[in-house]
Amino acid sequence: MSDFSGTLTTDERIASPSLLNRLAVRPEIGALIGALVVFVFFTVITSQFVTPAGISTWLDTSATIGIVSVAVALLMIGGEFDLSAGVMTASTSLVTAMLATKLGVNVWLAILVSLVFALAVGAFNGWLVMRTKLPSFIVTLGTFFALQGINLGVTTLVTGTVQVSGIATAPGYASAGYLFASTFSLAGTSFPISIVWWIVVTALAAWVLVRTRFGNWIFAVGGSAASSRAVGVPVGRSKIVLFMTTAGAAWLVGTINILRFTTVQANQGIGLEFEYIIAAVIGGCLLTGGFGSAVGAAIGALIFGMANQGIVYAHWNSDWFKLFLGIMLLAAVLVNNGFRARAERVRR
Amino acid sequence: MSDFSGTLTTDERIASPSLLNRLAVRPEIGALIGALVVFVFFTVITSQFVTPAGISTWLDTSATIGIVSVAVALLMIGGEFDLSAGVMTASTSLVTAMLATKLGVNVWLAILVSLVFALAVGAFNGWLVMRTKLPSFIVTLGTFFALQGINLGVTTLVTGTVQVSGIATAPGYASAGYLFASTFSLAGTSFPISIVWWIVVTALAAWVLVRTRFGNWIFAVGGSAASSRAVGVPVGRSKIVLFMTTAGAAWLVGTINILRFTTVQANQGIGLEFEYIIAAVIGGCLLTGGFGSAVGAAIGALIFGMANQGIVYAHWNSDWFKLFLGIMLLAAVLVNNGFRARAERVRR
Amino acid sequence: ACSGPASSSSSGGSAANGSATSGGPINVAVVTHGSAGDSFWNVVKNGATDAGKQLGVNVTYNSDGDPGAQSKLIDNAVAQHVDGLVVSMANPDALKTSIQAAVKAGIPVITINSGQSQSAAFGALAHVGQDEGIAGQQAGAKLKSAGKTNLLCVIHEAGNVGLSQRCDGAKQGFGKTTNLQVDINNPTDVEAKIKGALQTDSSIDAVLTLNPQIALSAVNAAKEANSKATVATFDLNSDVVSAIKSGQIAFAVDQQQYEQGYLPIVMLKLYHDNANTVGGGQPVLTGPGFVDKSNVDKVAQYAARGTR
Amino acid sequence: MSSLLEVRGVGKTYGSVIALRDVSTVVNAGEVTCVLGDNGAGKSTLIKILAGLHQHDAGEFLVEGEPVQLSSPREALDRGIATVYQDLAVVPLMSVWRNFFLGSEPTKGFGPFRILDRRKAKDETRWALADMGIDLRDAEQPVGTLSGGERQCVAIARAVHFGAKVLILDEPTAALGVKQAGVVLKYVAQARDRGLGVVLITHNPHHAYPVGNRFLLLKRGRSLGCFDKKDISLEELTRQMAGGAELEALQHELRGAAS
Amino acid sequence: MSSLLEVRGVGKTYGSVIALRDVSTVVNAGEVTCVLGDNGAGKSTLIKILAGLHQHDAGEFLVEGEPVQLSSPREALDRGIATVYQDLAVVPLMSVWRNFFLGSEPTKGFGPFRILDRRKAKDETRWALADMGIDLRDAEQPVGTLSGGERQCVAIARAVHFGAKVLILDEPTAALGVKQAGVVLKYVAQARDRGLGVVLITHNPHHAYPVGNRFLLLKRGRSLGCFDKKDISLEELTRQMAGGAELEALQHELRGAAS
Ligand SMILES: Nc1ncnc2c1ncn2[C@@H]1O[C@H](COP(=O)(O)OP(=O)(O)OP(=O)(O)O)[C@@H](O)[C@H]1O
Ligand SMILES: Nc1ncnc2c1ncn2[C@@H]1O[C@H](COP(=O)(O)OP(=O)(O)OP(=O)(O)O)[C@@H](O)[C@H]1O
Ligand SMILES: [Mg+2]
Ligand SMILES: [Mg+2]
Repeated sequence: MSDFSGTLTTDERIASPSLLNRLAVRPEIGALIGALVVFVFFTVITSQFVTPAGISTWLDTSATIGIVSVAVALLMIGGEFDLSAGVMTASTSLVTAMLATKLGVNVWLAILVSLVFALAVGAFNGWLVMRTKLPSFIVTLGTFFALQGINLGVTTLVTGTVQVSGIATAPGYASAGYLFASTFSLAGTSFPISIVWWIVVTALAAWVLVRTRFGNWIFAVGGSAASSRAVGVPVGRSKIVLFMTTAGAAWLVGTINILRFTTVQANQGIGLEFEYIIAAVIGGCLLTGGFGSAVGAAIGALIFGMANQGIVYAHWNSDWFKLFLGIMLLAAVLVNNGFRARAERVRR
Repeated sequence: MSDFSGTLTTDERIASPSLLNRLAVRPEIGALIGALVVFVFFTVITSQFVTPAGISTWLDTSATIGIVSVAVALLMIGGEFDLSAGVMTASTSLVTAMLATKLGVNVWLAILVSLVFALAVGAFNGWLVMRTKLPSFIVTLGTFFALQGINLGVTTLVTGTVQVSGIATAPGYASAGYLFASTFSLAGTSFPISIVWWIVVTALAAWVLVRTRFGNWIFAVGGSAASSRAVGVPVGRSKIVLFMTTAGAAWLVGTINILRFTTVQANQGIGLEFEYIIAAVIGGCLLTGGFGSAVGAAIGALIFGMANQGIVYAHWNSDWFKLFLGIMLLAAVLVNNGFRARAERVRR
Repeated sequence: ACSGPASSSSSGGSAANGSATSGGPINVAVVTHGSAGDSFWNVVKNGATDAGKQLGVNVTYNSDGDPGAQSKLIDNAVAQHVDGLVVSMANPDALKTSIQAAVKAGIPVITINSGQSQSAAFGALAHVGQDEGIAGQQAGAKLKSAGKTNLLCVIHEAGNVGLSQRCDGAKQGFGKTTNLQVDINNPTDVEAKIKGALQTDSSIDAVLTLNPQIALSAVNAAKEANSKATVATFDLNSDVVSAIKSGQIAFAVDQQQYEQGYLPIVMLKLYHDNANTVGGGQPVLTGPGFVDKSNVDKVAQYAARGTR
Repeated sequence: MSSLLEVRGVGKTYGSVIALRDVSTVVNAGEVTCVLGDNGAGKSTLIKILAGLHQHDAGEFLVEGEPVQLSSPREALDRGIATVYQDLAVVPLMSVWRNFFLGSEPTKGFGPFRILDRRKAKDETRWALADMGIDLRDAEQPVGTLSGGERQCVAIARAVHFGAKVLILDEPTAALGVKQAGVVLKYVAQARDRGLGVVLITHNPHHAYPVGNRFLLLKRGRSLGCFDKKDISLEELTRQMAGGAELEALQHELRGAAS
Repeated sequence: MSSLLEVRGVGKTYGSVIALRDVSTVVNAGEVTCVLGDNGAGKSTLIKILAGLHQHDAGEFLVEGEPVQLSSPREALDRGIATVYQDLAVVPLMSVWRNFFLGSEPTKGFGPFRILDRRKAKDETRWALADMGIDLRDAEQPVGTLSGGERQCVAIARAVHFGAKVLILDEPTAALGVKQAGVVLKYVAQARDRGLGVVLITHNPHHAYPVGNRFLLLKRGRSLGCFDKKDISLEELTRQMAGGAELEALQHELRGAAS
C-alpha cells in the first residue's frame, strides 16, 4: 500500500503465478479432479459403469445426497452445521405419508404441511443457535435425537408398526408423483426426475451464493459474524434462513422418497447427515465457515454416488464398504486441502 | 491497571459478587445441578431408582460412557474432537477376542496388543490432524468409517460370522477378567468393577488437567494453538497424546466389555461417539476448546446413565427414548450455558 | 409376464438338456434389507456365497436397511444384467418398481425372507423363507405353552422393520407383551436396561431377544435382577449354544436362514440351466425350527462356523 | 438545532465490572469529538453504546435530540451512525470488494432476480481505496491476506465511503505508520468538513489535537471532563492523560539511560 | 565476541509474495536494535524468522556467530530468544498466571508425580506484574477479560521475566496509552541495561529513538539501511520513514483545517 507505483495490474512484489495456480483458486477444483479420478477408475475396472443404465443408477444416488448437501454447503459457508438434516428426510416422509394414508388428506396438502413442519424445525434450530449462542453441532445433535424419537414414537403410535405405506392410493398421488417421483427417458434409459431437481437446486444455490446480496451475507456471517453484525448484516436472520433452507432441502428429498417408494420406515435417514457434510467438505467447504461452493458440494455428492454404486459394480465385498468410504473421504479431503493450500498462496 | 490504588484484594471497579456467583465459576456446576435434578426426579417418580440394585444399574451404564467421555473431555479442552472413539471400543474388543479365540494367544497378551493397536490409531488420528491442519471432525470421521469397515470385514473374514465369542475359555481369562470385569459387593448388591475404573480415570484426568504442566498445555493448545506454539509449548505432541489418550480410554472400555460379555458384535460401538461428546459438553466443555473439566464430563456421563435407566424404571415407552435424550441434551446445555454466562461475568 | 409357475417337477437330479445358454458362470445378485454386520443376515450371506462356490455361480451380496437405497441396489444389479436376482422384501411397496423393472428386463427374481404375499404379484419366480411375523408368532406360542404369562420382547435396533415384525408376531402368539428398545451398540446399556425392566416389573417371566448377543445379556440381567424369567432368542452363536446346553436359555428360534441364502442360488442355477422352478407357486418355507436342549448338540458346530 | 449525538451521564456495567460511569458529551455536525484515555478507560465501551452494539444501563442517549436505546448496529446505521471498530473491522476470508460493500451491496434487476452489481462494486471499491492512497493489486483478493494496517485502511475507507451523518472511529491510527496515520487523519478532517459529526477514539493526543474540536477524557470508566479545543492546549491534554509530571520524569529517565 | 543475532541478506516469500528481500542487521548484547517501517513493510516477517516461527528462504541467520535455521519457537527459546508477538500473545480463556508461565511452568515433586507449583506461579506472576505497575485483581482471572492493552502488558511482563538473552518485541506500544507505552519503554531500557539484546519493532520513531542503538528501516520488504544512533537524528529518522516533506505538508493541512 502507501505509495504503490505502477499501474493497477502490476506490483513488483508479486512473482508471476502459473496457469495451474490460477486454476487452483476455485474451491471446487479439488472435488472436480477427485470426481474425474473416481469416474475414470470405475470406468476402467468395471464394464457397466458408463452404460446409460449404469450412469442412471449413480446419478440417482448422487441426486438425493446432492440436493441436501448443496443446502448443507450454504449452511456451512454460513458458519453453521446441521446434524438433523438426515433424519429430517425421514420425518418429512412420515408426516406426508401419515397425513395422506391415515387422515386421507390430499397428497399435495400433506406435502405442504410437511414442508411447513420442516421449515418450522429448521427455524427452531436456527433460532436456538442464535438465541443461546451454542455451537450448532450441539443444538442440532439435540434435534437429531428428538426427531429420531418422534419419528419412531409417532409412527408406532399411529400405525402400530415402524413403517407407513400405502400413499400410492391417496388422492393427488398421481400429479404429485409426476412432479417429484417420475422418470424421464434419455438414450433409451429412464432417469429419475430427482436428477433434475438436483441440478435445479445446485444452480439456484450457486446463483444465490455468488450473485446475490444474500449470498454475500452468507459468506460474511460464516467468515466473521461479529464483523458482519457490526456493518449491519442481519446475522441472526441470515443464519435462520440457512437452517430453514437445509430443512427445506431435506423435505424435498423426503418428498421425492415417499412418492417414489410409497413407503417409509421410521429409522430411515440416520447417518445421512454425515454423508451430506462429507459431500460439502469434499466439495471445498471449510468446516469453520466463510469459504466454499455450492457446485463443489454437488460434485462432492457425485463422487459419493459414483463410489457408492461403483463398489457394487466392481463386485467388491460389501462388508468392507465403510473402509473404502473412510479412505476415500480422507484421500479426497487431503487432495482438496493440497489444492486449497496452493490456492491460498496464489490468491493474494 | 496503571496506578491502581488500594490493596491487592480491593478494586473499586468490582461490584461485590454474590456467593452464588462465586460458586458458579466452576465449569462443572451446571452439570452438577443437572445431575441433582435428574436424580431427584427419578427418585420421586420411580420406586427402584435409589435401591442398591437400581443404583448399580445406572452407575454401570454411566461408568462405560464416563471412562471415554472423560478422555474425550481432555481432547475437547485441547481443541480437538474424536468421532472414532465409539467404534474404537468395538475394534479393541474384536482384536482381543480374535487373538485369544482364533490364535489362542493368552488374554493378557491379546489385551496388550489391542492397546498398542488403539494407541497407534489414536496417534495416526493426531498425526494426520496436525500434519494436514484439517479439522479433526473430518479426519476422525474418516477413521470412524474406516474402523467400521475393518471391524466388519476382518470379523467375517476370520470367523465367518459377525460376532466373536468364546473368550471365556481362553488362557488368562480368569485373571484378566478379575481386573476388568469382576464385581464387588456393597450393601448386599454387586457392583461392576468398571465403576472403580471410571472413578480412577476421572480422578487421574482431573489431576493431570489441573495440577500438572501437561494439563496447562492442554488448556493452552485448546485455547490458542498459535499462541502456545509461540511460547514453546509442543502443540503437535500434546494433541497427539490427547488423541492417544482417547483411544486408550476406548480400549479400556473395549477390554471391560469383551471380558465381561465374552462376545462382541462387529457393528458395536457406532453412535457412542455422540454420547461421549454429549457427556463432555453437558459437563461444561466448550466445543471450541480451551475450557472444561474432567469431573464435569464424569458428571455428564452420570446424568446420561441416570436418564437412560430412569426411563426404564419409569415405564416410559422406550420408543420415545431418543426424544427424551434430545430434550435432555438441549435442556442440560441450556442450563449449563446460563451458568457459564453468569460465571464469565463473575470471573473477571 | 413370466411369473407363471411353470409346469415342472422339482427333480433335484440330473439336468438333462435344458436351455443351457451361454457357457460362462452365471451372475447372481443378492440384495437384502439387513443392516451391515447384522448376525441374522450374515448367515444368509454365507448361505448364498457357499452355494455360489459349490455351484460355480458368481454371487454378490449387498444390503441396505433403507428401502430407497435397497431399491437402488436392485437397479444397479439390473444395470449389470445379472442372470438372477435374490431380494428380501421388508418393504414390498418400495421395491415394487425396481423388482418389476428387473422382471421386465428378463431377470429371474426370487424373493426371500419377507414379502411372501407380494412375491408372485411382482413377478418373482418363487419365495423362500419364513415371514418374520410368523417366526415371532411361533416363538410366542412356544413360550405361552410353557406356561409363561408376561413377555418382554427386546428390540435391539430402533425402527428396524424385521425386528418389530418379530415382536408383533410374538405378541399375537403370546398375549401380554411389552417391547423394550435397547442399543446393541452399547452392551452395558443392553444389560442394564433389561435388568432395569425386570426389576421394575417382577411379573415378567419370559424374555424374548432377537439376537444371540442380546440373549446372553438377558441371561446375565435376569440373574442379577433375581428374576426367574425364561430367556428365549432368535438365532445362534456358540455362547448361546452352551447356554442352551446348560439350560440358561430355553430355546433359540432358528429360521434356518442359511437356506434363505442357499436355496435361491440353487433355484436360479436350475432355472438357468434347466428352466426348473420350485414350489409350484407356493412359498418354500425354511422354518419353523427351534433349537433347544434336545437338538442343540447337533447344530452346535454349525453355529460356530456361521451357517446356523 | 440539536446535536447529532448526545450522551448524558451514561453508564455501563459488564456483570460486576463497572466499565463506564456517568459520562456526558455531544457530537455536532461538522465537528470532531475526540475520546481519549488510557487502556481500559472505557473508550471502546462508550462507542459500542453509540454504535448500537451494547446498550447503556444508566443515563440518556439522544440522537438528534430524541432519546433512544439502540438495539442493533443496523439500527445505528439506519440512523446514520457508521462505525469502524478496533477489533472487528473486516471478514478475512472475503474479497476486498465484498467486504467493502458488505451490508450495503449495490444490486441491479428486479424483485426476486435482484443480483449484485459486481462490476460496479469492484470499480467503486478500487476507486474509493485509490482515493485513500491504497492501490489494490486485485479487488478479488481476500482481506485476510492484507497486513493489519492495510485491513484497517479498508475498513476506514468503507466507513468514509458510506459516510452517513456520524462517523465513529475506534483507534483507527493505533496500528498505522506515521504516514498512514496522517492519511487517516486527513480523511477525518475531510469528513468533518463535509459536515459529518466524527467521534475519534485514540490515546495519542498528537493525533487527536490537530483534528479535534472537543476532547472527552476518560479514566477508569469515569469522565475527567469534556473540553472544547479553546479551553485546553496540547500540552495540557497530554498532561491530563498521562499523569503529567510522571511522564516527563520517565522521558528523562529513558533519554539518560539511552545516551 | 560475535553478535547475539545477525542476519545477512535474508529474504522470505509467501507463495508468490516477496515479503522480505535482502535485509541485514545485528543485535548485540546490551543494545536495542529498532526495526521501523510502514504497514506491510515486512517487520513482522523479519521477527518471525528471528523467533523460529518462519524459516528464511535466502541469506544467512547467525546466532552467536553460528549459522542456523530455526525450525520452531521452542528452538529459538532454547537459544535464549524470547518473543512477544503483535497478534498472538496470550491464550484468552486461560488465567493470568497460567498464561504467564505457559511453556515454562514451575513444578515440584518427582518423576511422574511432578505437579505445578501453583502457589509459586501465582505469587511470581503477581509480583512480576506489580513490578511493571500492573496491579491484578486476581491472578485466576482469564486473560480474555482484560483490555487489549492489559493483555499486551501481561505478554511483555512474561517475556521480561523469562528474559533470556534476546528479547524481541513486535509493536509492543501500538495498543498502549502514553503512560503504558512509557512503562514498556522503561522495561526495554532495563532489559538492555541488564545486558540483553533487544529487538524492538515499531512504526513510531518517537518511541524508538529514546531507547534504540541501531535503526533498521524497512520499506515494502526492502532495507532502506541500518543506521547507528550517532549516524541519524530523530528528525531524519521520522523523515526517512514518512517520506519527509509529505508529512509536514499534511500536518500543516490538518492544523489549518482544524483551527
Ligand atoms: N465484554 C466484556 N466483559 C467484561 N468486561 C469487559 C468487557 N469488555 C470490556 N471490559 C472491561 O471494561 C473495561 C473497559 O474496557 P474498554 O475496552 O472499553 O477499554 P478501552 O478504553 O477501549 O481500552 P483499550 O485502549 O485497551 O482498547 C476494561 O477493564 C475491560 O476489561
Ligand atoms: N502468511 C502470509 N501469507 C501471505 N502473505 C503474507 C503473510 N504474512 C504477511 N504477508 C504479507 O507480507 C507483507 C509483509 O507483512 P508483515 O506482516 O511482515 O508487515 P508488517 O511490517 O509487520 O506490517 P504491520 O505494521 O501492518 O504489522 C505484507 O504485504 C503482508 O500482506
Ligand atoms: Mg478499546
Ligand atoms: Mg506486523
